[in-house]
Amino acid sequence: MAHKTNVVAMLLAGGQGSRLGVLTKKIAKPAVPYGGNYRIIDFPLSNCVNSGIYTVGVLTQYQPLELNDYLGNGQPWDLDRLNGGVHVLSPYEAIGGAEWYKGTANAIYQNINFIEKYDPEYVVILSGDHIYKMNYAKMIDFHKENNAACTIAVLEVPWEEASRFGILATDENDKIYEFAEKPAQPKSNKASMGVYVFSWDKLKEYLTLDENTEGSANDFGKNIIPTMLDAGERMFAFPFKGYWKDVGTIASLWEANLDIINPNVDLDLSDQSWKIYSRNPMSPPHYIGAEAKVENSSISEGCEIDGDVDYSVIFSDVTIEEDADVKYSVIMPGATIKKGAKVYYSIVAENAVIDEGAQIGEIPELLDDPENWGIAVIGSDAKIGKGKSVKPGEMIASGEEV
Amino acid sequence: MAHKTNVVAMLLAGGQGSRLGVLTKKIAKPAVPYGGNYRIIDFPLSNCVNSGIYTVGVLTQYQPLELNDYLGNGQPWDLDRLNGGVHVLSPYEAIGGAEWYKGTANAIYQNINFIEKYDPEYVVILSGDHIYKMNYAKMIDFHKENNAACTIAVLEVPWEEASRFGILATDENDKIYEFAEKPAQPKSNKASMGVYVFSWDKLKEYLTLDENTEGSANDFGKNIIPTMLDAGERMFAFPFKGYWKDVGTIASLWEANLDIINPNVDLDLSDQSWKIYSRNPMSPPHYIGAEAKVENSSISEGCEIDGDVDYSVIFSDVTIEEDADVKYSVIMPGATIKKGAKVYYSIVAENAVIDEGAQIGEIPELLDDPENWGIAVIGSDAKIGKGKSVKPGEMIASGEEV
Amino acid sequence: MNGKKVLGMMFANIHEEALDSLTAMRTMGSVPFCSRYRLIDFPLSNMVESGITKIGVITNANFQSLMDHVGTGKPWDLSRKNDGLFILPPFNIGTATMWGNRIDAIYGNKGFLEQSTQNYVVLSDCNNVLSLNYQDLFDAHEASGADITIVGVKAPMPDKIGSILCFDKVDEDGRILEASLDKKDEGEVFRSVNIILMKKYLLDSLVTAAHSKNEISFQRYIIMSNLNTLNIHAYDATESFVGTISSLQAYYDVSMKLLEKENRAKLFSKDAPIYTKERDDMPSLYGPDAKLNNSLVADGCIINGTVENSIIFKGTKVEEDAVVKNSILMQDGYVGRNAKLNCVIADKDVNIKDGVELSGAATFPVTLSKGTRI
Amino acid sequence: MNGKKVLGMMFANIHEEALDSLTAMRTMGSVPFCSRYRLIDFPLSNMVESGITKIGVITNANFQSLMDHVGTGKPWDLSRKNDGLFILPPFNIGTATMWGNRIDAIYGNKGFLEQSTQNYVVLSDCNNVLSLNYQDLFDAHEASGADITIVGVKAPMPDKIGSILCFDKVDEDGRILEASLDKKDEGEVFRSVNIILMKKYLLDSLVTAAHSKNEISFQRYIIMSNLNTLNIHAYDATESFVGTISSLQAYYDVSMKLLEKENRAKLFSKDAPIYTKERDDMPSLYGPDAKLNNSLVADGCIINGTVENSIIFKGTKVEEDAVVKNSILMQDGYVGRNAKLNCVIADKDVNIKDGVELSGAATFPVTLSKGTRI
Repeated sequence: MAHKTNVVAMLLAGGQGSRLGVLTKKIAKPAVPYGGNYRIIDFPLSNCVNSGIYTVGVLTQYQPLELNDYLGNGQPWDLDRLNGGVHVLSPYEAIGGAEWYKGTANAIYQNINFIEKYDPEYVVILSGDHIYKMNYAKMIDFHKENNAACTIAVLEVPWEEASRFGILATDENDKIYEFAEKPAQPKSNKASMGVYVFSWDKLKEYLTLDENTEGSANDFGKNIIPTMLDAGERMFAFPFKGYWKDVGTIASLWEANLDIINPNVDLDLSDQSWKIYSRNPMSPPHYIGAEAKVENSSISEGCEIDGDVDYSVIFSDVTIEEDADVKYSVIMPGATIKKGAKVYYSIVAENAVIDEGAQIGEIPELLDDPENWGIAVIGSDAKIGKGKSVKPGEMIASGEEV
Repeated sequence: MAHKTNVVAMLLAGGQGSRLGVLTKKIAKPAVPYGGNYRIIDFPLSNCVNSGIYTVGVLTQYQPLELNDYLGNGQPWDLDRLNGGVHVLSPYEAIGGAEWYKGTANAIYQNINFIEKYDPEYVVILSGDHIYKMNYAKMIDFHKENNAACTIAVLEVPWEEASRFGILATDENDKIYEFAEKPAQPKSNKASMGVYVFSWDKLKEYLTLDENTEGSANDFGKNIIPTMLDAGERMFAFPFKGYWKDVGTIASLWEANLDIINPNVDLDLSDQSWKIYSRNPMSPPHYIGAEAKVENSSISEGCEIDGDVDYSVIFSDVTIEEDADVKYSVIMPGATIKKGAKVYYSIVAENAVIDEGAQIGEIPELLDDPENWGIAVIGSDAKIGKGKSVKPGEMIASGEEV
Repeated sequence: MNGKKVLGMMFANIHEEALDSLTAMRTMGSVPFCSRYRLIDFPLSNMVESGITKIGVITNANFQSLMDHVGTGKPWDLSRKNDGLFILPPFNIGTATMWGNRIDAIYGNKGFLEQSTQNYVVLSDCNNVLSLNYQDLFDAHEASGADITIVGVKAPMPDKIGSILCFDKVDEDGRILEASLDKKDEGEVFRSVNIILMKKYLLDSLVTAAHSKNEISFQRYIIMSNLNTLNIHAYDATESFVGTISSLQAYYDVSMKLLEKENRAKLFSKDAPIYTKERDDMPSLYGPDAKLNNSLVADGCIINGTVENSIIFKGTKVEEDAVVKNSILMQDGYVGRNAKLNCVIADKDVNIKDGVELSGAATFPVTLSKGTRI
Repeated sequence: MNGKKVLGMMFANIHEEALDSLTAMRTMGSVPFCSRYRLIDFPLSNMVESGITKIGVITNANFQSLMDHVGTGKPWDLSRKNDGLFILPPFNIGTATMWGNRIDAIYGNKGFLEQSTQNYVVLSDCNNVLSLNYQDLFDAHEASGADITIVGVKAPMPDKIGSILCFDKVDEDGRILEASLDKKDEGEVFRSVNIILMKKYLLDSLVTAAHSKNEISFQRYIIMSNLNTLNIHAYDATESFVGTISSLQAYYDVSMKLLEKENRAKLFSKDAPIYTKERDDMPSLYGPDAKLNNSLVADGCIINGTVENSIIFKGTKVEEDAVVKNSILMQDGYVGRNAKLNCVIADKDVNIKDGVELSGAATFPVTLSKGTRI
């Protein structure tokens, strides 16, 4: 048994993700569609399974319904397990009352019983808003070899951007001696990716300590990591190379989507040895009509494309009618772009309808005032009427009719 | 699709079940062990599956961990489904804040989105603290035939006990014209079993109305049913015959357990056409030693019995050592009764240890003052020391050492 | 439908001799179809969507590809503790590696029938691509009071395949009064698609009787000879898309019909999804020089060349300046630069090298068997 | 163990001729054992508990009972999208319904080996009841630097079965220097239980070479003839409970050994549960006149009579005044009033009528085949 379940992964699906605006009004951030066939959570989940971690707790207290529905019994990720598998963990009531999750550390603290059930040696803490492929098993091996209490995955970022990240200063053995959250004068360019491996006994000790510390924000980055460092625990930085992107903002989500069709980006979704699993919509193949023009784009199953698509990511079951023009855009599952509509530099969320001749967003070069440019966002189930237009950077709420 | 999921069952796993004292201190009531191989929730869940209902929501906000763990991916009940299956539904946070379940009706109200996802015609409301075998499909057929808005399963109880129940007065067509909660002067002996079938559109209407009614207790029995009756909705009583037992108190739980070994009770657990499913402990066969004496009892797998067992229900993985004597008792999974210990008229919860020569409870005939008699209860993981005794009716808390 | 009522029995092997190399290493049921499916997916998904919970798949010795595809039954939610999916190879009759005929096969699986709790059985072949609501079929069967209901379509006779039953005279209630086998008729006939519903005990007694007399034709001895004694009804499924895969040419023609929107709309309804085993491919990527039109493409493809009037399966790669027209390329194929294909059916894993040109005709497509390298 | 490293291959049929009627309709792997198990449950559960995620089960034509038992693999959590349980009947070699021998069987499944991503293979028979931690075996294999590691036990030679490999000389590191087949020895020997671990490519090359030379004995040509050229180690599993089911008598004797507490403690450890297909039986009920001692009983029984020194399977009913001694009653048996059984092995569904008396000896148990009514 020990060998099967000695690692538990806890995925912080987080709060409302308000920087994603209308896209997370009705769904938790990890359930946001990404990359044509996926949702954000498919990446950490597939990483877990491909790394041989079959027990995953997903912590959320915000709109868990769609996430629960999406994860279901875990079968698409091969996580429909008799022991372990994937579990959405919402706060619950115990004798003495109930509490919502106060911070990332408190969310794990409240689920100590869940973790203990599997009697793990190691716990991996992940977050639900990053796109990357990573073998956690190698990171755990690194953690073991260093006899570490905590190992943090780090990515080398350009020095000029380092002050936007949590920066880890390390010695020549990758041992961390300092952690600084968004330092003005970064001592290193090793940025924390928000991926932690803890020896469970240590983590439990510091979670309990933190819970009893008055005034703590109960947060990994602000409290747990600094406290452990101060206490002299062995903490190491695990160097990661490869594609990694935070999709916490509209701009970064848009950019990360277009990355899948960018041949210069190091994100290979066709790698059979590290598949990214997702729940399949069970749609027929996509159809590209006689008058359609599709270039530099990705198209998923179930689409009917009769218009023009260029530099765009078209999710499943999207309809793009004749003479419609979609450029540099992200069209999420089930959306409809009707005849002659134009969609430029936009994100159109699930099941939205852009009626005939409407225009969403604009090509920046064509703007009088390129300063005001931004990605236009149409919320799920929204409807943009015939000939209407939505300006660059504008957001239309879910279900709204314009 | 319509045909597969046109019924959703919602199981009210309820609150703390405080009348079960130490037995529900750490687990939700439906997860309390029952009948040797089962937990209470196995009965409504198996009834659902045997009735062809494969989508079940289990509503709880109290100690869901063990319940979640027990239900797992639903496989033991054949509820590991791609669509539907069994889901534990705890309260969650939406924009505008979160709320705990206020009452039984509010718990369903808060999960309207869950139900709507399956687009059901009918919703069955069940409670998690009754032992009975019932074909809900027949009740739904009855509901359809009557073109009812709501159908309530009823059991004829002895007239003298009728005032302890919710009593339904019906006409000759089983149409309900009055509902009275614990009436002093019952007009009928048809008691509500807490099993409801609703046409979903009607239920949704009244749940929404109730939610907007100031001062409502948001309870099915107190609010929804009376309001629907007052509004003149077609409501019918579905007559049930057979074994039905509320296990909401220590005495009734003890009695219901002993019912499985009582040949005069109409509860057949060997019926292959209506199996009661449960999560199996994966234990070897039970062993009955050379000096053991086992009569009028049930024994589950994984037990090692070397002592005497009479009129008792012995759950899985229980050890009863030489010269121990167990009579009229319920010994839950993993408990140990050591050499020479005596256990009479007791419930011994999971993994409790009764050390050598200790005595739990007493045979009522041997009491000086039979008035003070009651079932003794030993909480889970409690340890009763050598030669110690626990009086009839006494309760020892979980984990306590006496 | 209450899934506890009707048992599904699928014949995965029937007529596979008609498809030449496509069935050399696989059953009829596991022939790839329409970019991402296998033929068995259609009846299997329709049955599951109609609430049928137990399905036996009768197959012969070459069932490995079928087992690989349907596996545990999970994609159809048929991996169950009770009921679910059962592969029924001829393993219990000495050295036989083939069921002799349909009557033999049912007779050989009497035990499976008996152990099932369902009262009705629906038999189905795998070589008719159609979308059928078995609940509606069941309701019609019950309403008509028929002993046996056979699904039929009004369509021309398929080529090549033998033993096609035609309903020559059907009364206004749907009862079949006269029927014939292998009618010579150029026009539209009302013919069976071999989906047959009846009570289990009736099937059992008819098959047992036929078997004891050494009869070999289900159509002739169980259906035609009982038209007077039993109430046998026809259920008209013409409004669905129906394609009978009776030859390689028919395979090609039926596939190409799905390039028409109205045919796809009939076969792939949102209410009755067609499930299949998933591979978790990425979305298909179209390069800067891709030119696609009137084509169906599954996930996992990389298209940099020209594709017209074609059906492209998962994981296919078409390089720059390659031209694929009027062709069917099954999964994981590769078409090199400047290669030109016209009217080709390429099985799995076919590799067309740079500059190779191959051209058949719409009435005679060139077929490349699995793994061919040219 | 990282399950991605080691592939399990189980021989479900080996030696089944030894068990007479118990294997008439089933494979060795599906022989019922110890009140609630089948023989395959032991190696299967041990492999799964050791983290092995892909297991192929090699079987012959009589694999239906095995398929019924292991089904989708769910009880062992082997119903997986990646890896999981694979039944490997001899379906791809023309009309063969039997694998000729172990070398043939492995050779015939080269494709399965190749498609697996694991680097190591562990081979296991099903006729040795033991509890083995395959992780410990793997660790020992790695630590010793052996090419091949064979699990052995120090125990007397089993009766009847041929081709038992004995390790006659083992050096202090565990390397086997001398070995022999079918030793004549009354005492304890160090003998193989046919659980063999090696790298996949090594197995592949050894089997391919042996097959090309038409060799038929795995023991002789793959193990014994390579003792000098390969580093072949013995792994001693004597501390586990080990029972080799080499004959009906051995089946009886090994079963009876489990009435001893220390043997059960070795075979059924809390850390390594033995999984099996569950039937969801009720707990067993003991009536007012039940008299049980020194017996093992599974769920679902109703015992109203006397049972001594016996092993009772699920769903067995023993009526008032019946006496069952020194016997093994498999699932769903019935023993009527006043019936007396002594030293009997009754297969599934055996019905002993009121008053019938049957008595064998501990050295010659009477065997009743499945469904017998007396």
